[in-house]
This record gives sequence, C-alpha cells and structure tokens, in this order.
Amino acid sequence: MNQVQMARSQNALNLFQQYGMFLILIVVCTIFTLLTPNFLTTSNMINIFRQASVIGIIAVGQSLVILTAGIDLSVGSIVGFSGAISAGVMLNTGNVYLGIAAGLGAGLVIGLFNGILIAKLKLTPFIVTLASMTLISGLTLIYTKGNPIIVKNTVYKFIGQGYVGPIPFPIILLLVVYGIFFFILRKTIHGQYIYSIGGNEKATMLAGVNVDLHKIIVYATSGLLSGLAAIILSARLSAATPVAGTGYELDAIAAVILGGTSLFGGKGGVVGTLVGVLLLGVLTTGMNLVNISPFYQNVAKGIIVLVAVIIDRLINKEKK
Amino acid sequence: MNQVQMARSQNALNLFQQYGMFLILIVVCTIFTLLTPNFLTTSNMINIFRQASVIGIIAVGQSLVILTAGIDLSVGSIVGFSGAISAGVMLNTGNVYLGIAAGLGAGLVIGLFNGILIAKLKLTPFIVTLASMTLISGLTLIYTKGNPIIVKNTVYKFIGQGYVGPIPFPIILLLVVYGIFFFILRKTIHGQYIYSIGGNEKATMLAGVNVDLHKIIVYATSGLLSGLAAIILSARLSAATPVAGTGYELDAIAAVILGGTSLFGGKGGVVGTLVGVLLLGVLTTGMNLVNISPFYQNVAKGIIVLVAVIIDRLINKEKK
Amino acid sequence: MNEQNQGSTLLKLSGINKRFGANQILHSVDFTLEAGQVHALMGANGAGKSTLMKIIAGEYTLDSGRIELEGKEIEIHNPAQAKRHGISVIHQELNLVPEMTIADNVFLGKEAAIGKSNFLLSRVKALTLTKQLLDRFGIGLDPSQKIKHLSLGHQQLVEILKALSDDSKVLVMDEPTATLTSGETERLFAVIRSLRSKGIGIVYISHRLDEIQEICDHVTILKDGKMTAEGPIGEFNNDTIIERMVGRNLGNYYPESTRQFGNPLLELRQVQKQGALQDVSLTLRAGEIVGIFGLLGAGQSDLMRVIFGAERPDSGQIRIEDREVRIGSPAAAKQLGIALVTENRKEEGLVLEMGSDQNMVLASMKQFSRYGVKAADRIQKTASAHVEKLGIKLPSLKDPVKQLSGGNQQKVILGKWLITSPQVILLSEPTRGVDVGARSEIYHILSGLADEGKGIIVASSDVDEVLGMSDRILVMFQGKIVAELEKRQASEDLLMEFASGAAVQTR
Amino acid sequence: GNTKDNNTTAGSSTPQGSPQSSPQAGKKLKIGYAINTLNNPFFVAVKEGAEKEAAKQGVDIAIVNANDDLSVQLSGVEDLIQQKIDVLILDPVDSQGTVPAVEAANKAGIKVITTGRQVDGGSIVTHLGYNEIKHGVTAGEFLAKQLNGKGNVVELQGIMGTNVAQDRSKGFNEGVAKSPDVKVIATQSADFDRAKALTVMENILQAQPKIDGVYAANDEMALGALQAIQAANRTGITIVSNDGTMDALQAIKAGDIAGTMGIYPNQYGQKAIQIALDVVKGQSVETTIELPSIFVSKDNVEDAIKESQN
Ligand SMILES: Nc1ncnc2c1ncn2[C@@H]1O[C@H](COP(=O)(O)OP(=O)(O)OP(=O)(O)O)[C@@H](O)[C@H]1O
Ligand SMILES: Nc1ncnc2c1ncn2[C@@H]1O[C@H](COP(=O)(O)OP(=O)(O)OP(=O)(O)O)[C@@H](O)[C@H]1O
Ligand SMILES: O[C@@H]1[C@H](O)[C@H](O)CO[C@H]1O
Ligand SMILES: [Mg+2]
Ligand SMILES: [Mg+2]
Repeated sequence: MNQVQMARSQNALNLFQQYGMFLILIVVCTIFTLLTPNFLTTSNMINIFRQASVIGIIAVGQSLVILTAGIDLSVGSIVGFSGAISAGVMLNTGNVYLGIAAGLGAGLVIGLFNGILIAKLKLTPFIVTLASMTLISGLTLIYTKGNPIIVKNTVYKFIGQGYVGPIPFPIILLLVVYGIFFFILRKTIHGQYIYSIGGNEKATMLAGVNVDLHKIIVYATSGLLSGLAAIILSARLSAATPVAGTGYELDAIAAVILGGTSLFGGKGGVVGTLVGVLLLGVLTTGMNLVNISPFYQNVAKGIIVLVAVIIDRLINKEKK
Repeated sequence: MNQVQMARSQNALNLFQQYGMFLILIVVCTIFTLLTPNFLTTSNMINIFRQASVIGIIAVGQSLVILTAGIDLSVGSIVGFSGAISAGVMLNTGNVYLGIAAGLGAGLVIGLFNGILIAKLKLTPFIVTLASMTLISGLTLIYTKGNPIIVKNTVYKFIGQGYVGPIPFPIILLLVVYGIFFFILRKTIHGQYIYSIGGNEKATMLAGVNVDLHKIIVYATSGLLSGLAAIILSARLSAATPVAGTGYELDAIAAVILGGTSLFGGKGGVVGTLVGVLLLGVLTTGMNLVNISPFYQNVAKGIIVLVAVIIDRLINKEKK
Repeated sequence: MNEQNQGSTLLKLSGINKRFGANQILHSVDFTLEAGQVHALMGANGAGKSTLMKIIAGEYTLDSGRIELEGKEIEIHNPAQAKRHGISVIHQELNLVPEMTIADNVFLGKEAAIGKSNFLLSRVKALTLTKQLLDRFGIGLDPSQKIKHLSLGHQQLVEILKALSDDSKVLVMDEPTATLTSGETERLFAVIRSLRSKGIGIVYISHRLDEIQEICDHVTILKDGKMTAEGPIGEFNNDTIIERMVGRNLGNYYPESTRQFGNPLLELRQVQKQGALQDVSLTLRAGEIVGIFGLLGAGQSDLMRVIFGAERPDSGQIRIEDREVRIGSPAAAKQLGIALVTENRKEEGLVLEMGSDQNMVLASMKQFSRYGVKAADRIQKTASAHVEKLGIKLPSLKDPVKQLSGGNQQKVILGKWLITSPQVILLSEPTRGVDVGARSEIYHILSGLADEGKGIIVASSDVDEVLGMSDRILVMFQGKIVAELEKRQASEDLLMEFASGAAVQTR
Repeated sequence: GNTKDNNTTAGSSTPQGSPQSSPQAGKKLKIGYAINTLNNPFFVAVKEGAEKEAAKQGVDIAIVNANDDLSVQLSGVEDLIQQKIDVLILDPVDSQGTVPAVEAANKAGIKVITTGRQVDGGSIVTHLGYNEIKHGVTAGEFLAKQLNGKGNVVELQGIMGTNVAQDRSKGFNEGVAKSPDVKVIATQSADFDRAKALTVMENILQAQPKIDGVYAANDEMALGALQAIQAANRTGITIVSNDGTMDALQAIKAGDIAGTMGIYPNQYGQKAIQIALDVVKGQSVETTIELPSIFVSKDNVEDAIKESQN
C-alpha cells in the first residue's frame, strides 16, 4: 500500500520531470509571442515544424543510439552522401523511386557498417563514427566532384515541398517517424533491449540477449533515418549539395540531451527529443523574428540553453 | 614469485597495449617515409611537432576532462575567444604581459564557469560545454566585430614563432605541458582523484573526496590550456581571428580517444593522447606532402583512422 | 523435469582448467551435479567458485576440460548458449538494469510477447508473473518499481527471481543470501526444496555454513582452485568443511568482549527523513559495538548514509563528542573521524579499474602525500600491510580490483576505512561474501578497535553476526528503532519478532 | 555553377510597381538580408556596409546568417518572410540550393535581389554580382605574368563543395593554363581559413624546394600562407588571392602579397541596400548590376585602401 503510493508519486514526479523541458519550451514560446505578433501564427508554427523535420528525424536515430550508450557522429555526413546518391541515381536513371531507394540504402549501409564495427569489434562508437564521418564526407566530394546536383523531379520535390491538405509533407514524415519509434521503444522487445543495453550492457548480455544484433540494428536505423532526412533536405532545397548536413550531428545530439536522454544510456526517449528539437528550432526562428543581430544570437542561444538545463535540473532535484 | 612473474608479464602486456597506437604511428610514418623523401627530415619532424602544439595542448586538458568521464566541447571556442582577448588587450594597453594574462585568464574563467555548472549543479558536461561554446563564439564575434586582430608585438610572436636553439618555442611549451600533466596524473593526489572520479564517482564521493572541487579544477585546467593554445595559435598566425579554433574540440577528442582514453572515464593518460595528436598530425602533413587530392584526403584519413583502431583492438584483445 | 530423473547425472564437469594471464585459477577441477540435488560448492575467498560457475554460465570460456549435460558433451561459448542448455545463474555480483523495473529485469532476455508476434512486448504478463514471484517471497514490492530505488537486499532478491523464473535444469546460486535476512532465506529454502523435488539440480555457494547443513545434500570443496573434498553432506560437519577450505581449524569465532564503555562519541536525536527514517535517536559510546538489525528495507542503510553525510536528514540533531554537527558531505564526515563501509561494493565501494593499493588509500590520500604529491613507498607499505592483516588474496596490488573475488573485494573496502583510523566506524553488511576464516579475523579486528576506544555500528542482515558481535542491538522496522536490547537479553527469536513489527518495545 | 548567363533568371521577372511593393505610409521599411556567412572578415565587412547604409537611409534591416549552410539559409529566409519584410536581399550560399528560398519569397509577394552568386531559378528582380570564374582567370593570368610565364605554383582551395571555391579554382587553372611553363605543383584545400592555410602551406613548403607562386582562393588563406612562408624564411614567392580585405590590402602595400581580386565588401553591402530601396520604391533597375571589382596590386593599393574605408 505504502509502496504502491510511493510508486505512484514516483510516476507523477517522472511525468513532471519528463515535461520539465516541455514547460521551458512553452515559456520560451510565450516570451516570443509577447515580443512579436509574427511568432504565434499558424503559418509560423508550420514554418517551425517544417524546419525541424530534418534535424528532428536525424535526432530520432541519434536517440536510439544514445539510449544504448553509444553515439553517432556520422549522421551529418550521411545527409550529404545520401542526398547526393539519391539525386545522382535519379539523374542517371531517370527513376525517382530508384533514387529514393538508393539514398535510403546508402544511409542504411553506412549505418550497418558503423554498427558492425562497433558491436562486433567492440570499437568505441565515438571514434568509429567520427572516422566514418570523415570518410563519407570525402566520398561525397568524390561522387559529386564538389558540385551540387540539381533536383527537378516533382515527385521527389514533393517530399520536401509538398503539402497534404494544409500540412507540409515533411511534417507528416516527421510525425510518422516519431510515432513509429515511440511505439518501437515502448512496445517492442527490440525497444526494451535498447534500454537494457544502455542501462547495463553486461547484464543484458548475461541474460542471453544478442546484444550485438540489437546494437547493429540501432546504428543501421540511425543511418537509414539520416538517409531519409537527406532526401527531405535535398527535396526542400531542390538540390543535393556535397556540404549538406555539416555539423548536424552536434545539433541532433544537443536536441537528444536537451530532451532528457542520458549520454550514458538507458534513460530517455523520443518524445523528449522532439521537445529538444523544437526548443532549438524555436530559439533560432524566434530570434530571427525579433531581429536579434547574428552576433548576439549565439550569445542568446547559449545563455537560454544553459538557463533551460539549469531550470530543468532544479525542477528535477531527485536526479541528483 | 609466480605472482611477481605474472605481474611482470601483465605489465609487459599493458606496455604493449599502451604502445599499440604508438606502433601504428610508426607504421604510418614508415609508409610516408617510403612515399616521399621529404617526410623523414629533421625539418619536417619539427614542422609536425610545431603544428601539433596547439591541438596537443588542448588535448591535454581534454584528456583530464575525459578521464573524469566528462567532455569539454568549449575548447575550440575558447581558442577564438582567448586569442581575441589577449590580442585585443595587448593592442589596447600596449602591454604584452597583460595581454597574455588576459588570454589565459579568459580561458580559466570559462573553464571555471563550465566546471561549476557541471560539478555543483550536476549538469551534463556535453550540453553545458556545447552551450558555452555557442555563447563564447558569439562573445568573440561581438568583441572583435568579426574582424581579425593583428599581432605585431615580438615578445608575443615569439611564443608562436620563436626558437630556443633549434627547437621552436611552441614545441617546448608542448613538451613542458605534457611533462607537467604526466606528473600530475601519475604522482599527485589530484591526479589520483581524476582517475577515481572517472572510474567510480559515487565511490570516490563516498570515500570522502571533495569530488566537486576536483572536477572544477579539471574544467578550469582545460579552459586555461585552451587559453594557452589560443595564444600560441595567434602568435603563430600573427593575428587573432574570430573563427580560430572552430572544430578543434572534435580533433582534440579524437586524439584523446585514439590515444586510448575511454570516454567513460577512469582509463588512459596523456602519453597516449600525444600519440593520438601526432597520428592525426602526421596524417595531415603526410597527405599534404605526397599531394593527395583534397577530395581523397578525407577518405584516406577516415580509412586510416578506422584501420588504426581496428588493429589496436586486435593487438589488444584482452580488453574485450 | 520429471521426478523419475531424480538422482541421474545432470551436469558433469571434468578436468576443468582456467587461467587469467599467468595465474592458474582452476586446476583440473571435477564436479558432478545430479538431478534433484542441492550441491554446495565451498571454498575460501578466491578459491575459484565463481570462476567455475561463470564457465558453465558462458561468461568465461574454459582453457581445457569437458562439460557434459545429461550425458552429452556440450560447448558453452556465451550466456545465450548456456541459457539454451537450461543453465541459469544467480550472480554473486548483481547484474541488473537500474533504470528498469523489477518486472522488466526479471524477464530480461525472455520477454513475453503479445499474441503470436515475437517482437511486441507484453508487459502485463511480466508484471503478473513477477507479482506472483514476489508474493511467494512475501515481499510487498510493486513489480513496476525501478531497480535503482530498491535497497541492496531487495535487488538481490530480484536477481534471485530472475533466475528462478528461467525454468532451467541447472540453477547456480552464487551467494544468494549474502544480504538476505533469515526470513527471506527461509523462503528461498522453501523454493529450493520445491525445485529439488522437481528434479532440478542446484549448485549452492555460500559462506554461511549453517545454511549448507540445512539445505544441501552434497558438497564439493575447492582450495586454491583444486578440489580437496567431495561427498554427501552427512559426511561433513562445519569443522571438517572449514578444515578442507582453509587447511586449519578456526579458534574462537566471535571474540569475547569485556570492554568498559566511555563517553558518547556519536548521538542522534530525533532524526527524521521522509520515507526512510522516523524519529531515530541513538547513542554510541567509546569502546562500544552497536548492532543494527532489520528486515530488508527497514532503513538501516539510510541511517548509515545520513550519519555519513551522504544524505541529509529533514530534521533532528547529530552530535559528535557532545557537540552538535552538521554533516553536509562524506568529506565532512571523514573530517569528523567517521568511516562508512558501504554495502554495495560495485556501486559505492570500489573504483573497479584501479588497483587494490589505490583503492585502499583513496580515503586517506592526504595522509600519504606531501604538497599534493603522493608518497608511493608509504602507500605500498600500508597497502601491503593491510593485505596481510586482512588476508586478502590477490595476484598483485596493482591489478584492477575488479579482478578480485567478491570476498577479497569486500576486504579491500574494509582496509580502505581502517587506514583512515576513524573514531566512529559504520559498517553496512561488513562481511558480505567474506569467507568464514576471514570473517572471524574481521570480527577480531573490529573488536580490537573497540578495545582501543572506538565506536562501531554494524548494520547487518545476518542475525548471527549481529548477535555475536554487538554489545547492544537496535532493531529497526519501517524506518523506526523499535527495540534496544543488551547483548545478553537478545536472541534470534526476539530480534525477528521486533524486526517483523510483531512487537514494539516500550522504552 | 554557371554564373555567366544572367538573363535567363533575372531578365523577365520584374513586376515593378505591383501594389504589394509599395509600403504603407508612415511605416518604416524593412529590408531582409540573408547573408551567406559571417565567419569571414569579407562578409563581416559586407554586413557592416549594409547596416551603415540602412541607418543612413532610415530603414530597418533584419539580417539572418546562414553559416555557409543551405538549409539554415532557407530557414532564415522563411523566418524573414514570417517577419513580413518588404524586400529580400539574398546572398546565396550557392546557386542551386537556394532556388526554394527565392520561390518562397516570390510566393509571399516579396521581391528578391541576389548578391554575389546568382540563383538558378525563381524570380529575381536584379542581381548584383561578380563572376568568380572570371576572377580566377584574372588572378591566374596576373600570377603567370608576375612569374614571367614560368615557374612552380601552389593552389590553396576554399571549402570544396561550395561553388565559390569551385569557380575560383576553375578560373585560376584556366588562367595559368595559358602559360604552359607555369606548373601547378600542389593543390590543397585550406577551407578559406587562415590557420588551416598556415599548416597546409608549412607542409607544402616541406615538400617543395622550389615554389615561385601561391594562389589562394581568398585573402584569409593568403595571409596564412604568407605567415608560413615568412616563418620558413623562404623568399621569392609571389602570392595572389581574392577579396580585398583590409588585412590583405595592407599586406599588398607592404609588398608581402602581390595582388588580390578586390571586391570592396563595404561597397557591396552599401550598394545592395541602395538597390533594394530602389526596388521597393518601384524605380526601375537594371537586371544585372556588376559589382565594382578590381584587381588590386601594388600600383593601385593606396586607392583601394581609400575606397574600402568609405
Ligand atoms: N577476470 C579476471 N581476471 C583476472 N583474475 C581473475 C578474474 N576473475 C577472477 N580472477 C581471480 O580468480 C581467483 C578466483 O576468483 P573467484 O571469483 O572464482 O573466487 P571465489 O571462489 O568465487 O571467491 P569469493 O568467495 O570471494 O567469491 C581470484 O584470485 C581472482 O582474483
Ligand atoms: N532513492 C530512493 N528512492 C526511492 N526509494 C528509496 C530510495 N532509497 C531507498 N529507498 C527505499 O527506502 C527503503 C529503505 O532503504 P534502505 O536501503 O535503508 O534499506 P535497508 O534496510 O538497508 O535494506 P537492505 O537490508 O535490503 O539493504 C527501502 O524500501 C528502499 O526501497
Ligand atoms: O566570396 C566569399 C569570400 O571570398 C570569402 O573569402 C570566402 O567565402 C566566399 O564565399
Ligand atoms: Mg565468488
Ligand atoms: Mg541495506
């Protein structure tokens, strides 16, 4: 009885903790709403979500990886590579579906490659994915000869620029991806293993779980989702450029951590990540809307992120 | 006897493991020596070490931080900021020593700031130092208005361009810094605590160690050393540019990990880091010397790093 | 398993050799387990018991030797394979995922799936089954509670439930009762008996000799990695087992106490902590050993942590040598001459990658340094002296402490605090996993410290230990001290009565 | 990237005097400026020129910085559109990937002016530009001439994968190819960055005992290379670059750098604002406006310094 009560109040606390960053997001939005009438408009909300779609989707894969106590620094370079491959294959074959498949496939293969090195050879994820980031960005330059590849196909462009009713298609993709992975993490055995590997890899292995397999799947997923993000981005830009995606890994990781997922694994989830992605997106857009000078934007962004994590910590004393 | 023997063979194994990456460095050097006569020359060796001095010194601070299971992403931005502050203060006061002190002081203060947030408020190092990286790069732009500050003072320039006998001064600084921190890690209480905090923070705290204090010192050291690196870089360039240091954090972290320090803390040291720094430096220089096309350089670098870590792992099976 | 298999050979190990580096740990060990047998595996700390068991669990691979299961030779290369052969292990060191719930941990690796799918997770089934298991042990825990919120004793129970729910042929129990109180131990025994009757073979490792006599049918004894004796339990008594384990007889197990108590060293007045401690008052005098006894989760650990500054009380007073103090951190507690031997050695006690020497001086580094520079010689000397004094079996002081056997790790932690020469020593489960020989030595050491005028508090789930060691015993129930007994008043029955809340002492 | 054919995009699309373009009386005009990067003194000077001019003209200016990233630029433009700017100045990250940004502004009824690089689509009122390939050619020819048509040269490229870097490299190689005895003995990238150029040049100096000339895709890299050359006590190396930043002009004056393709960033920014205002006011503007670009060498460096100070 006492214990059930305790468990319940525990859950309430968890809920509050989980929503700490969400509350901060609301506060930040409120401030921007007060500062400019252009912030809280339907069109701007759509704008923010559409802008969030690329990093948002990458951040889902990154969340899975980080939940297993790993990290994937190659995601940004996959965006450049998969974009170029999909646009290039489409250009050469004239077949948009082949192009899309090639882009997704490229991401998947790189993810598998990372995953196999990390799981089977027990290499440190940081250095493996950093090295593959360097390698892949080189491959992209070689493949594109350093030039952008123009995208003209309307089906392809639809992925980045189309609408379903009033909703931009990238937003639909974003929400579908979050839905799927929310489900996978919460309701499937694979999801359960992602948490247990991150929480205690040895215990999971001793429980007879094929830890390697699940880790490989996780990195492959991260690669695949980066491939999807690459397609959205190149469709949005009507071009695949070789430097696309540079630096996205840090944005994605930042979003994941802001969303409450621990770099040491085992704790967190994709809902928090979406909040993190939106918080970063809202900051950028909000500061652009209230016209903060670019030099001051970084200062403001740094301070706001710090204040956000401090408040989150104070809400959240238990974690101490 | 048996135990002594075992301890000895254990030590031999450790030694071999520790030097795994060193052997790889030797192999890479040998390959470049075979490819070009310009590689294995005194002047090129000096060249490589001098180039390594900036990242090398940053990587010492980063090693300490990573040994405590933390991370410092702000080091690159400190290079930009401290460089600007030291050049700026020197320009305004005409006093080179004041300039140097200001540059070092700026790094120290930022490091303290990071350390206090991380240790006292128990915030995640990744997000704190990422936010301060953003913040500080903004401050640098504001302070410099986006323009480089030219350095003319000869004392200041000596730090980056001077020689003591045949040895460039930055190399002397590099070696002194490594010497000092090798000593600190191996021979002092503070060094001991750095390892034990990284190995098991909770147990260290429960052993009555003031964990917070030692963590703060570690981040402050990282800031201070980044300040020193900033001065060397701006002295080398005869200018402090606001973008100086961009991306150095990843290079430094890569060097630390290549050098065998675990991102999960408690294992590794600065000797390995120096090997990691040199390996990355040799790759860049070697590829420049044999004039590999820039498009292929990243591919080559990525592959070599991967091969290096794989070989290191195979040498090092025990760790598995 | 049917009863007809009872008595047939289930698992046969022959000529097992295993070495780590240059250190030969197991020397041609033979071991035979029959169906429906509870087989004690005995040996001093570091004898190789866990290593042998980890080989059949697939955690280590053997260098040479043969494993037969039901007459067929098998190979075991990883834990998954061991599970498939029907071998389950309750690990000596807990292997739980702290962020996950009890149910999730119990069903880790054998998750129930929804319907015919093999990927949709059914939490309901895990929750129900876990609840049933918990009830069987009379534990009122909510199966959806996270492991990280459980006391060590409860975590150990979860580790047990995990293996029990495996449905295996061979069940290895590596010191399952090290932090269990007699109540839980009895329930575990009931379960063991029922498994035995189903023809399951159980390997039982424990340093509590009484348990061996009570539950085991057969015994195999290891000394320094070699088998020294084997046979039906009837052929052995405690003395002969000890003789075969350590090669000598133990004298007086618990030291005699004829101490005079001095002034109060430590005093708690109405200390309160929400959800853990209620109105706790106690006094510890110089030269006194106070035992604290309580069932799992009664709050003994919280009490220790509060005194040591690892947790802050909500209200109440702590006094040291009659002065009120505020203990804000373990560092502050150490300054006041307080030491705490924590109960969870992997989490709280050791820096696993560091050597035994470094671990032993961790709490007293300042003492072994000058101007912040370590005095390596003195560190080595002191560490060696304590290795000697505590009988720690290790290949080298420098080897990572994670390579030591569980009991030896425990001794390292004890050494760490003895080196600080504290005035007040708090110990949580001080002999968890320590073999009989060393245990007796530890008792004598503690007694000696009390003779020197130190104050000692021992919180333990082992009734014998509490009864044998203490000058005075406090019993806790649901965060309260419900009884205070002098040594001569106390008995196992009385302690159990108070600890279970069946009686409250009027003070 | 073909930056030459201006007419295709800018020519036909000037819906001048459309009702939306005339702002309501009494409300300050707001110019949106989507700048490519500020990680480079060149663009910092562009920005300052623009800000000064806007202040002078009494209009608001909202600046977003793309940090060399196409999607950040697109987002920045989208955010400017949310702000309801009156006119957009777009300094594109590259020619291809910015078409959707232009289209988005078109859709919102906001007129677009491009500066620097051209955009290969959408409807653009006017383009203020310069031709990077031509700049490369000019610099290449100048360098060859300085070397009397004979010698070993090193090329330092910008961030590969950006079209400035590509075009400048292409032009340069065309330029030097006209002198068959000028050999490009090493080509390396230093990402437009001074510190990287220092390292890369130090390394090349190790490998090449005889270097007569260096072509750097921008001034920052030229200054880094200069530092390496001086530190190595190597003489007789002619350096040529692009941009005309103040540091580079001073180096030309001092005789350390032979020449740079100067584009007067401050005037670039100024001019952009002036044109934007003309466009909003409905005045007719040329479809392509050539930015004042001039090759600066010792001969005209004093004038250049003066020019870039106003
Ligand atoms: N991974 C390892 N590396 C090196 N040595 C090891 C390793 N694991 C165990 N050992 C050594 O093997 C010996 C036997 O250890 P083991 O854990 O089997 O002992 P045990 O009989 O279970 O002792 P305890 O009763 O203390 O649990 C010890 O000396 C220990 O130090
Ligand atoms: N951080 C926490 N959050 C929630 N509950 C906790 C926390 N720490 C302890 N508890 C609960 O407080 C109670 C007392 O814990 P404590 O560790 O003091 O028990 P104990 O009597 O020492 O048990 P054991 O003998 O099993 O070690 C337990 O029920 C435990 O589950
Ligand atoms: O045109 C600019 C400048 O020349 C700068 O120096 C580098 O970036 C380019 O885009
Ligand atoms: Mg054991
Ligand atoms: Mg306890």
